[in-house]
Amino acid sequence: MSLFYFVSFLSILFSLLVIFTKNPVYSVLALIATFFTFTIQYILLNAQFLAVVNFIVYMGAIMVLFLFVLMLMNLNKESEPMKSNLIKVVGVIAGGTLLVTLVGATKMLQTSEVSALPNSDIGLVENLGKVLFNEFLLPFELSSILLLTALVGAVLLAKKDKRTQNG
Amino acid sequence: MNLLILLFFPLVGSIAVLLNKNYAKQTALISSIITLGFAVTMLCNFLPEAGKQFVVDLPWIPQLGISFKAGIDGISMLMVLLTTGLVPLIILSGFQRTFKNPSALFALVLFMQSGLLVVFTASDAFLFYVGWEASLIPIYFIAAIWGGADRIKVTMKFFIYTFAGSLFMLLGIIYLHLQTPGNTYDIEAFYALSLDSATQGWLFWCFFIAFAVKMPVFPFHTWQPNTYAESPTIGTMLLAAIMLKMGIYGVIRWLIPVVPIGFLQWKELALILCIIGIVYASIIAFKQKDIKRLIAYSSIAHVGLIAAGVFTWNVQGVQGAMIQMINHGINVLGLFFVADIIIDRLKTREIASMGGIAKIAPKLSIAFLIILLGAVALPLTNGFIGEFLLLLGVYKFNIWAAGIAGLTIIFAAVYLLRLYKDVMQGTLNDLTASFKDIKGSEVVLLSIVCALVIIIGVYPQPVLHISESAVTELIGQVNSKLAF
Amino acid sequence: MNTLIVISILALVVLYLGLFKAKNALLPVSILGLLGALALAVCEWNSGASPIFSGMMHFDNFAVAFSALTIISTILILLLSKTYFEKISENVAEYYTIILFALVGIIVMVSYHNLSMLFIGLEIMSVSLYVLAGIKKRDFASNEAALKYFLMGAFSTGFLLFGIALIYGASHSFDLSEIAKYVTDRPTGIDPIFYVGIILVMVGMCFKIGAAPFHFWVPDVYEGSPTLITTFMATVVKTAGFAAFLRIFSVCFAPLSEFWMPTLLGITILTLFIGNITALFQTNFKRMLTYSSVSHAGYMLFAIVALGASSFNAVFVYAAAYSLASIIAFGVLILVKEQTGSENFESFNGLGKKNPFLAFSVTVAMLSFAGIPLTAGFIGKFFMFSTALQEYHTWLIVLAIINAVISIYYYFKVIVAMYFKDAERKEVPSNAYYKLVLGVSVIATIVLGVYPSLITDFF
Amino acid sequence: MDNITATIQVVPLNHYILLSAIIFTIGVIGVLIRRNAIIIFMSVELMLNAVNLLLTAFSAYSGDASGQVFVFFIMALAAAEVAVGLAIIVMVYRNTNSVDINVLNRLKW
Amino acid sequence: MIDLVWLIPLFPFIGFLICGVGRNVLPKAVLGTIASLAVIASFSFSLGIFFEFNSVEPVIINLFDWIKVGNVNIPFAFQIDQLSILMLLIITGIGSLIHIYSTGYMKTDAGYGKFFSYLNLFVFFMLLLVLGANYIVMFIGWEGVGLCSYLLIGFWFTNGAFADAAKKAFIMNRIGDLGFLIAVFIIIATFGSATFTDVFPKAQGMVSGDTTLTLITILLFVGTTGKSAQLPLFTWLPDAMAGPTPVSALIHAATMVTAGIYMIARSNIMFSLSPITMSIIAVIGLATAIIAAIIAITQTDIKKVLAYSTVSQLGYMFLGLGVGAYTAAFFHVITHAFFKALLFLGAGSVIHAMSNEQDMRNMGGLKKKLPITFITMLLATIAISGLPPFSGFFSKDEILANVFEHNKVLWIIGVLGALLTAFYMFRMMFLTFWGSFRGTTEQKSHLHESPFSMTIPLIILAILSVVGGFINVPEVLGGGHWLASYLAPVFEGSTSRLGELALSHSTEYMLMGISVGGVIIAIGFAYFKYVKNAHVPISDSENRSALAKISYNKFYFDEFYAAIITKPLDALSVFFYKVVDKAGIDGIVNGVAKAPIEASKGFRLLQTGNVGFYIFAMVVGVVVVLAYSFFKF
Repeated sequence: MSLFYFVSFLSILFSLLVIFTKNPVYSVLALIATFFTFTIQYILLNAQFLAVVNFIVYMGAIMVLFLFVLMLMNLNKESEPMKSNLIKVVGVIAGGTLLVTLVGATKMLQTSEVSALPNSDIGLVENLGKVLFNEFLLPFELSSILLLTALVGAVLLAKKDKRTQNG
Repeated sequence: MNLLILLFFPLVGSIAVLLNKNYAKQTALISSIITLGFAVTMLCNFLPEAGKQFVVDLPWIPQLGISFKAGIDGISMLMVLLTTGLVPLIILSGFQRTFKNPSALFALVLFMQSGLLVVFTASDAFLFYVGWEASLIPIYFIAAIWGGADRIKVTMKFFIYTFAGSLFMLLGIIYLHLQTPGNTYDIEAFYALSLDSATQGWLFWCFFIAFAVKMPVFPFHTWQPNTYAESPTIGTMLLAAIMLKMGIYGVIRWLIPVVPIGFLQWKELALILCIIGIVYASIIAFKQKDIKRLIAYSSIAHVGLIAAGVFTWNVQGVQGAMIQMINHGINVLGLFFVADIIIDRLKTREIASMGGIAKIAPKLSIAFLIILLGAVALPLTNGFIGEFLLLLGVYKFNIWAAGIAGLTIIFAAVYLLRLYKDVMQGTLNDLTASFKDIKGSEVVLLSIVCALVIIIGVYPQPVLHISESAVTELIGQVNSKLAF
Repeated sequence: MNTLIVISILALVVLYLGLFKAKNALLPVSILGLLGALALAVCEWNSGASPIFSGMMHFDNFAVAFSALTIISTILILLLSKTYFEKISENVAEYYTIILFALVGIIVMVSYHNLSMLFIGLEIMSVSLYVLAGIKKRDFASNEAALKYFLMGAFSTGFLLFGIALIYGASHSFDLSEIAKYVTDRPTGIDPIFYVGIILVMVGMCFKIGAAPFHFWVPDVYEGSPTLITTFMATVVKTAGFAAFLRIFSVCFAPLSEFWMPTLLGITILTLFIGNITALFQTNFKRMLTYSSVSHAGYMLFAIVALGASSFNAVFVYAAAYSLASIIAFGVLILVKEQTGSENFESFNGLGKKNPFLAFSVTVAMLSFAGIPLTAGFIGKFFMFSTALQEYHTWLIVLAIINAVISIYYYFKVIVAMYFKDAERKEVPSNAYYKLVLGVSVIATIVLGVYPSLITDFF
Repeated sequence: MDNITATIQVVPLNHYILLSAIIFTIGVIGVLIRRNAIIIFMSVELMLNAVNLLLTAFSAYSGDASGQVFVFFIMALAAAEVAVGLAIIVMVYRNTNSVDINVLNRLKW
Repeated sequence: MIDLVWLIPLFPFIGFLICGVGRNVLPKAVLGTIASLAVIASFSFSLGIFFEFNSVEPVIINLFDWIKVGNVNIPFAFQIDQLSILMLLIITGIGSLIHIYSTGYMKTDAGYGKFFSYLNLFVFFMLLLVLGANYIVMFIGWEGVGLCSYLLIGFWFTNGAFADAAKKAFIMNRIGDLGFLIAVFIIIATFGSATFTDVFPKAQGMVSGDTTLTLITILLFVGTTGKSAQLPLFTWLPDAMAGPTPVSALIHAATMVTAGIYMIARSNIMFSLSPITMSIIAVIGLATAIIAAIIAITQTDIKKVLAYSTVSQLGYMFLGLGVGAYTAAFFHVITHAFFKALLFLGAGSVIHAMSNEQDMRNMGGLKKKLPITFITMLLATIAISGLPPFSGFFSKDEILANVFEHNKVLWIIGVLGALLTAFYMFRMMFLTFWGSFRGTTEQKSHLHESPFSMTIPLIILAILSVVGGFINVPEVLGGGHWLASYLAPVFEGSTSRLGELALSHSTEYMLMGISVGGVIIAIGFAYFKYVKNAHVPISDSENRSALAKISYNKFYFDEFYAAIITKPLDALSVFFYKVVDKAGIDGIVNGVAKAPIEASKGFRLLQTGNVGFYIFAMVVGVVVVLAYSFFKF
């Protein structure tokens, strides 16, 4: 139990670091740390498959991409012009209000507490695989199209054109 | 099926005009005369006492309860005759003018005629609304493409104003539709409704604003003088001679019988507005410097009286309105045509720069005088019949109202005779000295107009007879609904 | 379902055609493929009684109708693309592929029966559009549009997902039927997180359809994107967004309309006013159209605000009318911009004289936008008003009328420019494809305006 | 592993919701206060992860696997989005030599 | 023959059409002949009917249904009775003479054909007016003659002032006509019909002083004040002298202006039942008579003098009507028609001779040059002055006798007016025909007597002016009161109510004596002033005494009307147009239209182009939406 709160604390701490550090590279590192805490959360929730996927996809692939791009652009310095403090304050207030509203709305009536996990094994690869390839076959197939689109699109946009047009 | 031919033949003509670009005027004229022929044929087979005839009822959008339902009773018959009769004259009025892209102009005129005929014959509210708007588009283009210098702003105002009015009517129509038991747009179902008085009260305004803008009734009139002045005369004629009758027809057919209790609540206010309009517009007309604008204000005054007659809702008032719609159409067409002849020759609308034309254009002066006398309601001209009945109707409502409304017969004489004096009488000046008298198609048109002015004035009974039983029945129906 | 497969395969085929440099075959193949997909979609009329693929997809008549509409719109837009893409770059095949992928997403969006499908469909579409908005790689406006669209789109996806998660948390299912059952089974004991979920899903959907105050991306993205892509966004994408929006709200949340309706009503009114009033002062035709697009979203929201049996019809007819008119307007804009290099109203001056057909097409489109009778746009507005009045939203209609009146002013500005203002200009060149698309659209607009029964008795 | 799960059982679901909401809001704040497009994008990722956590929690607490499947899809999306998003950012960077979103204000009014 | 009564108006109408269409085609002689023959033919028919008609009840000839709406039915019908027959005779008779006269008078005018067509049209409308069997047909004629009056006053329309005079006449008539029209509405509403034979029997049954009847009669009287130039609507008539002189004779002296008297005589039953109206009529009539007479004293334009004299005489007729002396009033209509037509035609002859000079200050000594004109005009002047046994004596005397019986004060004023009449008429004669010629030598060289076509009508009218009075010589002078007995059926209803004149013979003699004596003194005064002292009215530039100034400037009526009606209305027109319409209503309309455009200027600034702001707005939107939803929920 206390583990949950500790990990949660770390999650919040690292995510705050993500948005408040000036150096983008540190931000990325903080984000990796945040994702790591999430992986722990998944394990705590007995979602082993997700924990693994999260570790590989997010911490591995996605974050590397981010870092790669940052390095590519030479943005590893504190080069980013920060917004004025006023905007920061306003942003934080707006976000805080959002949080309050979200939580307040959620809590308006007492949420029923679930005291027992009905089936603790759902997060295992085997169980999840069954659901994924039976019920969710179609979305699974379609996500391939999503990835393909992203693939084609990313290549299309990122590659340098030989011709220069403004047309 | 006969009616469908009447309604859609102008569209055929419109296409023919577009295809036959070199003879646009002629084709348009022939087409409109054929349409008139259809209308006259229908008149020959028409039985005034027999209620709605030549009924067409075709499914259109069945799942919404919309059908293409139209028919002709006495009231519609007169309006159909007005439309089919005046459009050839309006087309004829353009014979000696040159227009850029004439085929488009005349195609639009014919298109509009179709829309107008739909409005005047529709028995389905949706159809009515479609016709109502369909006649608005062509006139907007006519006015805005072929109009005067200030046309763009003016016509935009006109369009937006009238469009706003009609959208409120659409709201009313849909609302009524949803109240009908079978969810239909049939006018009979609308008539059969009995809504509570608060609902009828606001529904009255929905319809009234649409119609009031069209007519136009004070204080919804400010689009009108400018639009009349800036439109090409063909457009002005269409607007003044036929289109504004849509508003009055709407009041007779779609306002009062549909929401009788609402009408009862607001009758006085509507009448007062109409009567204010009469006096107000007349007084403004006194000092107008622009010939077309003067006629425009005179039209507001005349229409105010017609509307007042309708709102009294007695046989004399409504019958007077019916015949006066015809008369006003004829007279205002004639007046605008005379104005157009003068403007075309002198290239100015400024009354002050005219004068003495009667001396060198006697034919024009006679025609002008006859039409003008019709407009000032001299007995034995058409205008008198209408104004007599209208004022009688208003009198039956209230003697003071009649007294104030009656001022129109004095005021009309004041501003129209002043116009005649300033334009036709007095001495010639440099501008007017080379004025040419009317010839050819102008003579034909003005002769027809003058003949109509006098014939209807001398023997109006046939015209009155056409609509009498329909009007009586409608009034009776409303009164029986109000009786309980 | 077959439609989905055909389009997916078609996209791959086109991608391969690009590899083999068969440039001239791209358009015919795409069109033929889409026609085939259209035929297959129509064949499934009345056959989709129940959800398929473990309740993932429900290809009911609603889905068929909207699939057909989006496919037809896409065909028309692709027909306009004949020379357009080639001017941008060589990678024409990829553009077609991505458009077709987007269409796959859209077909999923109109036929989903599970929130995961909604999500995937929406994202396929969105990701494609992020790319498409930016295909003019050297054009700052296009860059800006792509980045703004991407950032805001991703941001709004977060809200949508949060909403979906909360709904899942309450109902323990992503299946629409299950969620509906959850709602109807316990009218009082609904978990409050479910309500938050509804609102957040609503926010997410409102972003996708560009309803105020989540509309800010619309003007900038529409303006910055290549015009043809804007056309696609304004027509197909918007239609799909409404179909998806309507589907979830009508199937799942209808019984709770008392809860979300007032909020959506507020959003609707705000959308109407923001769209219309801001459009008034625009001097750029394209930007005016984008704001008008916002206001049309407001009108289409009527159907959801006054959710009822006639809502499907209303949205369908309105979307069809709006799509046709948009295709005309943007299509002509492309031609005019090619000639004059400007998208301002002035660049339309004198068009009526030199290009009567183009001018007439635009006029019909504007009249349809403005909701003038005898055009499809009027029928659309009429359906919307009827739908709203059925639920006695009289005041909403009054406000809508005020907006419709305001809109006349800016729609007519271009008519005024074309017909009433003279300018020295040459005839705008246009190819046969344009004539075909514009002709078909104009005729369809008028035919639907005169005899809407052709498409109104689907539901 | 079982004992860990048992420990978790004591954590109320509400706390998961709260945690997700906080992370989500932090993501939102990040989007609001930063000008670097990449950081903004990272904040969006933070928001998505908050949702992932929430879904997993719901899934675990209700014993329904579909929530976790959904998370899987979100991850797929995230991958796709990152690819496209970074491509766009690179493209913009090539043209403007900046990833500052405030530079992007040609399209307005 | 009575069945053919529709031919009577038809002849002049055909004449109108022929002259109108052929005005530039046919030779002048033919045009004049056709027009004259048309009226003469009508006159012949009228004579025929006069001799044939012997019914007590009026004869109604229905031509066709004119307006039939609901329960209102207005047929186009003619009514023949004694009153209309006499009017027919006057109109067609005098009309014929004036037509003949005009063939000479207008010989050189370019608008010859037009003139005769208008003149025929006028006769046509006038005949409709008197033949109409209901108020509406009467109204046709009523307005129709107004139209012809307008056309003929503005005959020389290239002169702007003349055109203005025509306009003024029409509009002033119209003001009265509105009263008439509303009266007709009340009649229709009250009696269910506008036909005389329906209305009068019903009216007969009503009580005296009935409010509705009073209202009807007052409004009808308002109608007559316009047409018959009574206070306050008389100012158009002097201006109407802008028309050719025969027109003044026919329309503005003999026929049209007496339409009002005809109408009241026709409706006598309703008037007899409205004592209040009767008093008003009497007072207004007398006031008009006196004011017009006073104005006439100082006028220098020969036609203006005659015009005011006409107004004044019409005032007498109304005075007669006002005291219930319908026969006397109508008698005066007849005699006045004779001598006033003659006076105008004579004046026309003078003007003709003087090359269109109308100012008496430039005349003088014409009796030698224009002997026939002089003699006939002198006879007419004596007749109008009321010296026995000329026609005017009998008619005026009968009116005054009735007034005397009714109210002594009115009588005294009336007699004073008669003296004034004698004075200004002889002043006119003396200034014109006596003394030495004051015009230019060129005018002098042109002086000539008019041709026969002009003098013959003068002679005929002179004879009628002299002997016309004998149709109604009162019993006291040994006459048979033929006119009274002839008209008795028409006025039966009223006489049965109001009673007959019941003065003793000696009183009557005394009244006659007083007025004749006074008239002779007045003439003598005029003689001394204008013949013996050869006084000539001073020119316009010189100062007049205050009273003379008021008189010369027509009591400033025109200026007064301009100040209280015309100018305020014009100002109001400009105000309505510029302030209320343009700035007010249209300003509101434009303002409403501007509001969204102004709002647009502000709204578009929301679209800052800044993603940060957009996202901020989105977040705020989400917060608001969430908060609102739950607050509302």
